Amino acid sequence: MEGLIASLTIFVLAIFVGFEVITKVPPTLHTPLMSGSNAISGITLVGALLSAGHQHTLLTTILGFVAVVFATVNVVGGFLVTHRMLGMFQRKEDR
Amino acid sequence: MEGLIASLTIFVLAIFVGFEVITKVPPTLHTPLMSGSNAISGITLVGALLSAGHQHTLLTTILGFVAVVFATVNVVGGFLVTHRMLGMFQRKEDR
Amino acid sequence: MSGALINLSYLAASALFVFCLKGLSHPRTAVRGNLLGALGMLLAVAVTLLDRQIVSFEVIFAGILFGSAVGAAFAVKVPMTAMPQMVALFNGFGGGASVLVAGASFLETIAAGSPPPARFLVAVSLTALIGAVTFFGSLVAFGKLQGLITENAVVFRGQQAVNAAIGLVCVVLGGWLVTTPWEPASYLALAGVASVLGVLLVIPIGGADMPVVIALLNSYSGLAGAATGFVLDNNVLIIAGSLVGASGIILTRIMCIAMNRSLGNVLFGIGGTVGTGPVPGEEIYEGKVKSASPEEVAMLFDTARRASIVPGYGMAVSQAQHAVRDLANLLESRGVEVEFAIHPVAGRMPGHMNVLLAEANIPYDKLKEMDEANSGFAQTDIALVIGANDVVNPMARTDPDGPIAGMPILDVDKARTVVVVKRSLSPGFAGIPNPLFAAGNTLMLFGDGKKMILELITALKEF
Amino acid sequence: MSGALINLSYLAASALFVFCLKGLSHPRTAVRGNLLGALGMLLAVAVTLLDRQIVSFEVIFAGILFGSAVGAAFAVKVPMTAMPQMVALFNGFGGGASVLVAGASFLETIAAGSPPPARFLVAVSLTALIGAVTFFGSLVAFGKLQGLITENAVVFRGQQAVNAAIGLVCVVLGGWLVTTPWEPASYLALAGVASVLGVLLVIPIGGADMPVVIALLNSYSGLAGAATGFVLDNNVLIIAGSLVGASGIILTRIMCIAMNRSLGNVLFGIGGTVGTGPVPGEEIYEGKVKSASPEEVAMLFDTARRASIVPGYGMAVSQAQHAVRDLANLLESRGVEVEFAIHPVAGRMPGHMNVLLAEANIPYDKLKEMDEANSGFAQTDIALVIGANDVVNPMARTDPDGPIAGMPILDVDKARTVVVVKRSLSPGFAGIPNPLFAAGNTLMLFGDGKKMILELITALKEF
Ligand SMILES: NC(=O)c1ccc[n+]([C@@H]2O[C@H](COP(=O)([O-])OP(=O)(O)OC[C@H]3O[C@@H](n4cnc5c(N)ncnc54)[C@H](OP(=O)(O)O)[C@@H]3O)[C@@H](O)[C@H]2O)c1
Ligand SMILES: NC(=O)c1ccc[n+]([C@@H]2O[C@H](COP(=O)([O-])OP(=O)(O)OC[C@H]3O[C@@H](n4cnc5c(N)ncnc54)[C@H](OP(=O)(O)O)[C@@H]3O)[C@@H](O)[C@H]2O)c1
Repeated sequence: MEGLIASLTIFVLAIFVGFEVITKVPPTLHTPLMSGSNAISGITLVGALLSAGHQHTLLTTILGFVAVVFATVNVVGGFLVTHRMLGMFQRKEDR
Repeated sequence: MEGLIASLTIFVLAIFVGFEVITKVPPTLHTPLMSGSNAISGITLVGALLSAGHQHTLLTTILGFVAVVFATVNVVGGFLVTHRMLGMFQRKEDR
Repeated sequence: MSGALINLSYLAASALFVFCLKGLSHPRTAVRGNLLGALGMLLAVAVTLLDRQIVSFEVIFAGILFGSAVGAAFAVKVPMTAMPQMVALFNGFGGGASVLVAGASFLETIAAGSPPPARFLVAVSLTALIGAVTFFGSLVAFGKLQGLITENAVVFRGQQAVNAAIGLVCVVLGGWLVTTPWEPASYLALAGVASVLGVLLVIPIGGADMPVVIALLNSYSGLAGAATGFVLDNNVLIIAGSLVGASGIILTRIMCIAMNRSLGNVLFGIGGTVGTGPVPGEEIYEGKVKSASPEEVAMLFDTARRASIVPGYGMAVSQAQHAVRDLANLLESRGVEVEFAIHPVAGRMPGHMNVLLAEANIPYDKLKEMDEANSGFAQTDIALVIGANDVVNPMARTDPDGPIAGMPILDVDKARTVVVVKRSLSPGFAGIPNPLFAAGNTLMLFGDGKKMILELITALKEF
Repeated sequence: MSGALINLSYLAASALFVFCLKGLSHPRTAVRGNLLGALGMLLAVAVTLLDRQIVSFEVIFAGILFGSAVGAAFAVKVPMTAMPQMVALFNGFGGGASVLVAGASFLETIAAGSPPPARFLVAVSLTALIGAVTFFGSLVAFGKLQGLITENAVVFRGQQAVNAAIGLVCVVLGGWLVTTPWEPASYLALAGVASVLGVLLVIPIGGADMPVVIALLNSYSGLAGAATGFVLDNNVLIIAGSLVGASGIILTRIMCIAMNRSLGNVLFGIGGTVGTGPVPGEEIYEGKVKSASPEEVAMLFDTARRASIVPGYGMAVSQAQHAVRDLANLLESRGVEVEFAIHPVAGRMPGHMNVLLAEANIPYDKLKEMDEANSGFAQTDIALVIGANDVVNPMARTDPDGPIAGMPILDVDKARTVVVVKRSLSPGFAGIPNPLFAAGNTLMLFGDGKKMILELITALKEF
């Protein structure tokens, strides 16, 4: 139970942080924000690893494998695409 | 150990929230902010209660008592004084 | 102790994610922010891998390699104009991952025999539900935006009722899973039904509303991640999940406000009926539409002192951003003051136009947001509308019960002359005619956006 | 389960604290915010009390009653002008409480016999250290501001060295406490030495720098609270503590920036030497100072179209805010445009002037911040400086190595005429003469702030 409460507390605080930080993002960067935060959501990869790790049955291994693939696509793809987009804004900076 | 990490996580997140929220406070309200946040720091009262609670020895009881008094002064005084200050700004609102 | 070390790294990763989002608050710091985010992810993953010296290490590794390859391929290939569906796709993968994760750990726990705690089961069913809805919802959204399935809203009578019913079934199945944890079928059933729900929830929504849906699904996948975190009792999952959840919800609100529609309305209201083919606008256009040639428009520009360019979804479709950049530079070299007026929901996702114009190297101080732009139109000689329609549709002000009623628009009609570049008189996403095209000071330049801009440039050069 | 309920209430309380601070981001929401904070505190305390049906319940209750009485009495009595020392005092109590808490729980644990975990001991010693420093530091700050002990900096040679040594001793004692937990003396020793440190750290700092010190100590007490939270493994303590810690640090930075001094410099640099009696300004003032009577000043105002009032610490000392309000209203009734120019560090704590003027019911849109005010002085006929000195001292611009060198100031000297109300030519907190008083366009109106303003009003009414 204790553990759950701690998790809950962390959840609430994280929500606060999220709202405060994200409301500061200007419209110009909303698309990168969308893909970027999306990439972050790929954190489920860690979950995937943790559970693929134990591998009791073949089934769970397969599930784990597919999960890892999916999550990695999300992460790598997300951050790369965001980087591409931001790169464009960046070039603007320099000129 | 686990517990400590959780506490640490909560600490870090709370610091983030604090910075984000407080940087939004306008200069006009810095004095109330000071006294208000000070009142919040009186939360040690809870700590005081928790430890005064068990009372093994007379000494700890006394310590606990004094702690409670101190903390309560901080809390009640802080919030009241802040309220007084803010009340003034409020009146401004209405006119 | 190693355990503590790992958790510390998770904490560091979480902090990095926060800094990532903080970085996105300004173009100057954005790139660094994004890198920090990636770093955090790398840290979290690496630590997790180190944490588990395990048989299936190869499996995991194979998975990561394969996934990275696919992800990178997508990311490098996708044209800027296809961002919305790209995000949708990635988002779907995220959701999918969490369903599988929850499933795997559920199967394991029951395989281990020990009766799992209720909290675990609740979180598992939540993850299954949200994850599956996200996965299939996102795929449908992707399909619609990519044109694999009809952009149009697929609506049938009693749709809401059906969805409600299915939702109920999901709840029941969830209850079953929690109460009879030794029954793997329960999980499969739940995930399956949730998938159906995901599809049904999104098909009734018109293609142009997809961005809202995506943002929403994005926040779902975040929440799914957080739920997974509760399952595995893992803080970095909880934190990252909540951050994503928050951002998704905020973006959704922003879009809805910019379109002046309630979220409910987007999800199962008018949102369903828009885009279902153009409403005949004969009586409005009837003989009032003046069409012009690139040469005539070029002549206009020759005398103009101040021009403002209003891009819309059409610019994205026709990939006209580079041509537009050249036009702008040419005009400025002729001493015409040029600025870009960006409507918050121009295009198909928030900041869509900004990204395209940034791609074309247009300095972002030239991009004016709606309010600033509107205050300038009165002093503008030519408002050049490129593939925008709804965001410049005066009906938003005049017709109180149209689909875009009350949506704040760019008042291009205040400019001395309005030039609209589009291929036909067919409506935009809202599916309504646009009186602007018939206005006295409007000239239509019919044709593909990019083609027309290029012809305009050549025409200008000819003087 | 009850345990969970309690923790949930703690979570709710934490959320309420966050909303409290969010509320403070605008005067309109501030009062509600503060109430939410109080509510959160009430919740946390009530829950804790319910949690423990215990013998010493009466003791606790007595403590709370007594404490509330004292706190309320202070809060209602204190004049707005005494805010800084009030905050200092309360802050001290907070710190004191946490020392005692940590002490009590330390004694209990060792009384219980079970060897406490290292983490507990570390946190305990941290709490003892920070708490004691906060307690005595704040008391000294209070004493200085209240005038119970000399406002001046008490400096002796090798001070830093001594402090450093004592700090070292604290660390050693902390180590002792952690390594030999069965020894109560260790705690007493640590707390004792820390107290000495607290005193020594603050006495070398000049009275006018106290606000910085208070803000800093405030953040310490927050951190002490957080540390207590680590000791008792209590989240609401950790969260509230960190919030306070953050706010204190931010306020400190703001003040230092506004005074253009580094924190280090405030804590043990020039900070020590300022306020140590006036530097003779003869050569500057020599025969150049023009003194005026209220009547003459009244005449000036009669022809003025735009006046700006610059309040400073002196207004607080002389409680002149209500008189100033009346003056402003009178002038406006005569068609003079009046505004107030507020320097960020005017007075003795951030926002000090704002609070006083708010107390006098001056609408806050009349209060201009420095930059806005400075852009206006050139068009100002009369700048009326009331008990301000350093914040209008041109030396900040001219003399590159004076104590306030580079501190951004209010450029009142740009106004057509400057009227300075103060009792003498004695310097302000920075202890340096002010060329402004000898400037060609400056008139001195010598006397107590309130008295002079009232005479000015009567003089004005006489025409
Ligand atoms: N940005 C967001 O986040 C977001 C989210 C959800 C919904 N929406 C909605 O999307 C709409 C965006 O408004 P908008 O004005 O940007 O776009 P729009 O109203 O959808 O109109 C786009 C116009 O571009 C024209 N077009 C299409 N392809 C073209 C091409 N190759 N060359 C030239 N013109 C072309 C089309 O007319 P022709 O077919 O005649 O060429 C169409 O009328 C708004 O209604 C908004 O509510 C936006
Ligand atoms: N606000 C903050 O947060 C903060 C924090 C730390 C330090 N400080 C420092 O405090 C200073 C504030 O500047 P300031 O100009 O407001 O105040 P100041 O420079 O301290 O000058 C106050 C002036 O008020 C006059 N005065 C005192 N009592 C008076 C009375 N009863 N009637 C009329 N005049 C009276 C004094 O001159 P007479 O004795 O001749 O009357 C004194 O010169 C700055 O140097 C700032 O750095 C402020």
